[in-house]
Amino acid sequence: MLQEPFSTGNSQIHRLDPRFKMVLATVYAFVVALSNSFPALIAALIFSFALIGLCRLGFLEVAKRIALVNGFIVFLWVVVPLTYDGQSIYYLGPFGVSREGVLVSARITLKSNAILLAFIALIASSTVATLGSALSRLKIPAKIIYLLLLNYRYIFVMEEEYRRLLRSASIRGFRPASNLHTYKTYAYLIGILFVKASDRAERVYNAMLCRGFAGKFYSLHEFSFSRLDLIWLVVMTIVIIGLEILEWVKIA
Amino acid sequence: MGENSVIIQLENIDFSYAGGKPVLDDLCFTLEEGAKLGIIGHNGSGKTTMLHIIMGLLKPSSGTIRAFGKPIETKKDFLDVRRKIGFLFQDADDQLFCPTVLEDIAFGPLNLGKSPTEARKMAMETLERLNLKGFEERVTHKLSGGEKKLVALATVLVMEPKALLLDEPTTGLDEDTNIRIITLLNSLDIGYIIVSHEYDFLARTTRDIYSVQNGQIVYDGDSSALHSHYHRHLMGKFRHRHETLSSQI
Amino acid sequence: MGENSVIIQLENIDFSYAGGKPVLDDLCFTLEEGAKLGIIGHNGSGKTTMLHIIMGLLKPSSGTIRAFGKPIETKKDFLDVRRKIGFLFQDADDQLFCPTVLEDIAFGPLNLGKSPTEARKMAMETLERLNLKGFEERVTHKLSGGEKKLVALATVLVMEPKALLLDEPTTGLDEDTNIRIITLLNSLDIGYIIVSHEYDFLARTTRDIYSVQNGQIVYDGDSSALHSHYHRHLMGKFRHRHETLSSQI
Amino acid sequence: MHISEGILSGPVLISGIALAAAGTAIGLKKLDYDRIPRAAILSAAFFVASLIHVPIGPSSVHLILNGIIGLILGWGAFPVILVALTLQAMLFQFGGITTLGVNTMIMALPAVFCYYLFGRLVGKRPHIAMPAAFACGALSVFFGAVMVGLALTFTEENFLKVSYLVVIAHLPVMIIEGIITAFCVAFLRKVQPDMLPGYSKQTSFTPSKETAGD
Ligand SMILES: Nc1ncnc2c1ncn2[C@@H]1O[C@H](COP(=O)(O)OP(=O)(O)OP(=O)(O)O)[C@@H](O)[C@H]1O
Ligand SMILES: Nc1ncnc2c1ncn2[C@@H]1O[C@H](COP(=O)(O)OP(=O)(O)OP(=O)(O)O)[C@@H](O)[C@H]1O
Ligand SMILES: [Mg+2]
Ligand SMILES: [Mg+2]
Repeated sequence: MLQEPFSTGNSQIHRLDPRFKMVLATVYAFVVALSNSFPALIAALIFSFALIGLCRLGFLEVAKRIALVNGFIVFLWVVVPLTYDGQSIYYLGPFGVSREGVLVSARITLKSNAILLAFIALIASSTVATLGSALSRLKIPAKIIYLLLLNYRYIFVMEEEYRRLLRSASIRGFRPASNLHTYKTYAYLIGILFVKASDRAERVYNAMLCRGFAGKFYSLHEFSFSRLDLIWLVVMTIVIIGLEILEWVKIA
Repeated sequence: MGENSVIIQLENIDFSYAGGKPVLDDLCFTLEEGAKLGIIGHNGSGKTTMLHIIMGLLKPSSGTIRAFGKPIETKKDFLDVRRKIGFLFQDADDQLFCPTVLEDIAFGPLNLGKSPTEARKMAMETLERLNLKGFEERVTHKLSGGEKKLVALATVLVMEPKALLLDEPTTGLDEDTNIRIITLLNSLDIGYIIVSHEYDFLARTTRDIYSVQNGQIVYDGDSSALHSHYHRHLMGKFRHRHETLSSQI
Repeated sequence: MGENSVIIQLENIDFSYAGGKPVLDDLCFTLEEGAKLGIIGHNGSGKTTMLHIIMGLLKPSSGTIRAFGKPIETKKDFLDVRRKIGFLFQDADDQLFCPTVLEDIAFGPLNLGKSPTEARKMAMETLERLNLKGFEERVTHKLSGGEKKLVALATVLVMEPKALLLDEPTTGLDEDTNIRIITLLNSLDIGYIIVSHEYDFLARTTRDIYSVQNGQIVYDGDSSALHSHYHRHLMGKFRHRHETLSSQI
Repeated sequence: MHISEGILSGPVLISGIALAAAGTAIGLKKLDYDRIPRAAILSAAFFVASLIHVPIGPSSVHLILNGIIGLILGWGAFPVILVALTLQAMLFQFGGITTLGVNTMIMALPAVFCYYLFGRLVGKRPHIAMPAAFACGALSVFFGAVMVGLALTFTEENFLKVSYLVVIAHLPVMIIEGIITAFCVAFLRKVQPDMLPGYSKQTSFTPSKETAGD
């Protein structure tokens, strides 16, 4: 079952205005993504860890997410140092391990994890429902927001439906293997899922009509910008300026 | 409004789904203000279809629909009907499409042009009325089946409808939720039509029972004469006549 | 196999859903070969849960399951049980996912390693047996509720199970389909367990009736003494005692 | 099929955002308000289906399905994929914020492209439709992998070899996606042909009475 394990909590960060958190996370992610100097990246990673610490999230759950996302990073470490042009610092048989390749991989690892941790702290600490209504206050088109919220709502229904179908297959002796029968079965399961989704969409739309829906979405939510938000605005501004200084010091 | 003023009147309605045989055939039906009616009928007899036609979700191939005294023809007329008549769907999952309970209940009032503050207030009042206080921030998809049904009912009642249409409101619900719904329906001062397969439920919530047969709706009797329960008796020990509603049983 | 050989035996089964209170509590139950049992019980009493435990879809927190004489523990054991015991879901829509009826019925035999020709032959035979000839190229998704139920039954019977578990096989079905299912079940020579809320249906298809109460299963009596129907009577006109099974009704 | 945060360069990220925004704008324009629930609920089905792992040899891959979503939604694939990726980021932290544009392009552009290439063909007779559906599923993954490669190479020329590896690694997935898309199209042709493009013009393949009327 899908869960949002980080969204429950009552830390400072959990209490920030979700609109503000979203803007912060985005700006911070871009700043880190566009930085290249090691001092800046290391500082960013430390700051991201601090954010996670402030959120007081379950260590295991965070570790699991980090491990999952670092799969591609491992692939890069295997491939990039061997294929990157540059000065070889070590030889693995005929292949040279390039210094530049190692540096690029290291940079990517730092950036990737710093952004991921900040994302967990700032975004995953709110539910999708909250984020959706916050987005609507950030001038994101209403159609996108309703796509997001309705999608989110029916993921759970669809997942339940899929699990029941899969159960029916397994009761009739279905065991997945690498063969055509398996692929065909999955294709049918996906097909019926789409057909059921389409049928349900019609019913949901009818339900919306019955409640006076006339082609316009309204939002109920009101958010308020508190003093805590203000403090964090100052903190984050200082951090971002700090990161930029570290980034430019290298060039100077 | 006058005594016994007519809320909905279907006159000579014909309907068939594309490529299918007729589902409704010259159906006539009247719902008066405050009337509490039950409708039973076999699977596929056209009960849901009839409710959808009243709400303007399906278009009859012939016949007229009158609501509150005037014929309903244009899209605008139906928008108007939908604001005054609440419709409870068979599957509550289809009806609850917002992330949280409060947003779901406020969706209707917002569409009626209420301000967010007003809509929120109306939603809270409705929750209180249905004994659902404390539910406002609950996530809809995490509610139990019975809770979903009650919240769906709240999304309908918040619009202050003049009448309700309920399509199988109790299938799959347990006894407790059943009793809550019965109590609630009995406390309403508006009329309603309930489609259900459960005689027992109809007997406890409605006064007159109709059935849909061969595309038409026919009066079946006063619900007070009906009751049902499982009972056992050895043949011949207790004398009672088994007067059933249809000849098949 | 010997006379009265045991097909399924549940011993001291405990079960609760994550974070919920116990659903099954020290439940013991035996299904013998050829036995035809009915199970009744309130909504949420744990009937579906019990069937899912037998099929290995849920894992009890303690207790042992024995099938065909030996304890069932590993995944492989359950795969074996699933081949020998047919399970009909409460909702036929959950059970059917192939485009056409024929493919849906042939799905099980194909999983058992039959060749496509053989599987098709078995499917055709099963269709014939259930009086569903001519359905093979129908689109499953577009069948009526009753037809879907019969096809779901066909997908189970084609696997030639040694026993059947049927979870509310008749809810939402009309009288005609009901009678078809009753006739069919009576013609089977394998044993089965039927979970149903309908006494009448159980009385016509099973011999012994059990009920699930407080997480346990108890013998309720011989089904021949039971019958149920909707009936009407004016109070006091016909004398009959209303002996109900539980005090709540 | 997505690129994590921290890998791509500024110009690539920005181009991705600009192009994805343009595609999404076109998609939204073609999606009237009364089609939003349909797109959203199909998108939920797409989200759930793309979590399915299918076995391949000793390992397993999860499905991408952008080919089939392109066939069903056309340009609507852009907003639907954008939203699905946003949700994946929010729920599992796959992908991310800065890469949202690029990742949307990686999946949605091939989807729309394949919709134009094969949309008409999947409604034709089986011996045309089935190979077309296979090609649609396989090529939408192939083009996606090529887009990943392009994004990497534009970031850093030295990533060229990595890009080749990415494309090669996707070859088995392509075949599986092709097979699954073909069967899925076969399913929809029988069960709900009006979900596929070009259906209204081409009804010859459904002789059954249920669908002949409309
Ligand atoms: N969307 C549809 N397209 C084609 N036929 C339909 C559609 N919906 C319903 N039908 C058919 O129309 C008839 C009436 O259906 P309807 O849903 O109104 O029955 P109902 O009385 O509500 O049944 P139930 O008690 O099972 O809910 C049935 O024969 C059904 O198969
Ligand atoms: N997936 C689940 N997660 C948590 N609790 C569940 C789940 N499924 C069922 N339950 C709970 O377990 C109890 C037993 O449910 P079960 O479905 O076995 O009852 P049942 O006897 O089959 O009822 P019904 O007659 O309504 O089908 C109920 O209280 C139900 O709310
Ligand atoms: Mg109905
Ligand atoms: Mg049950």
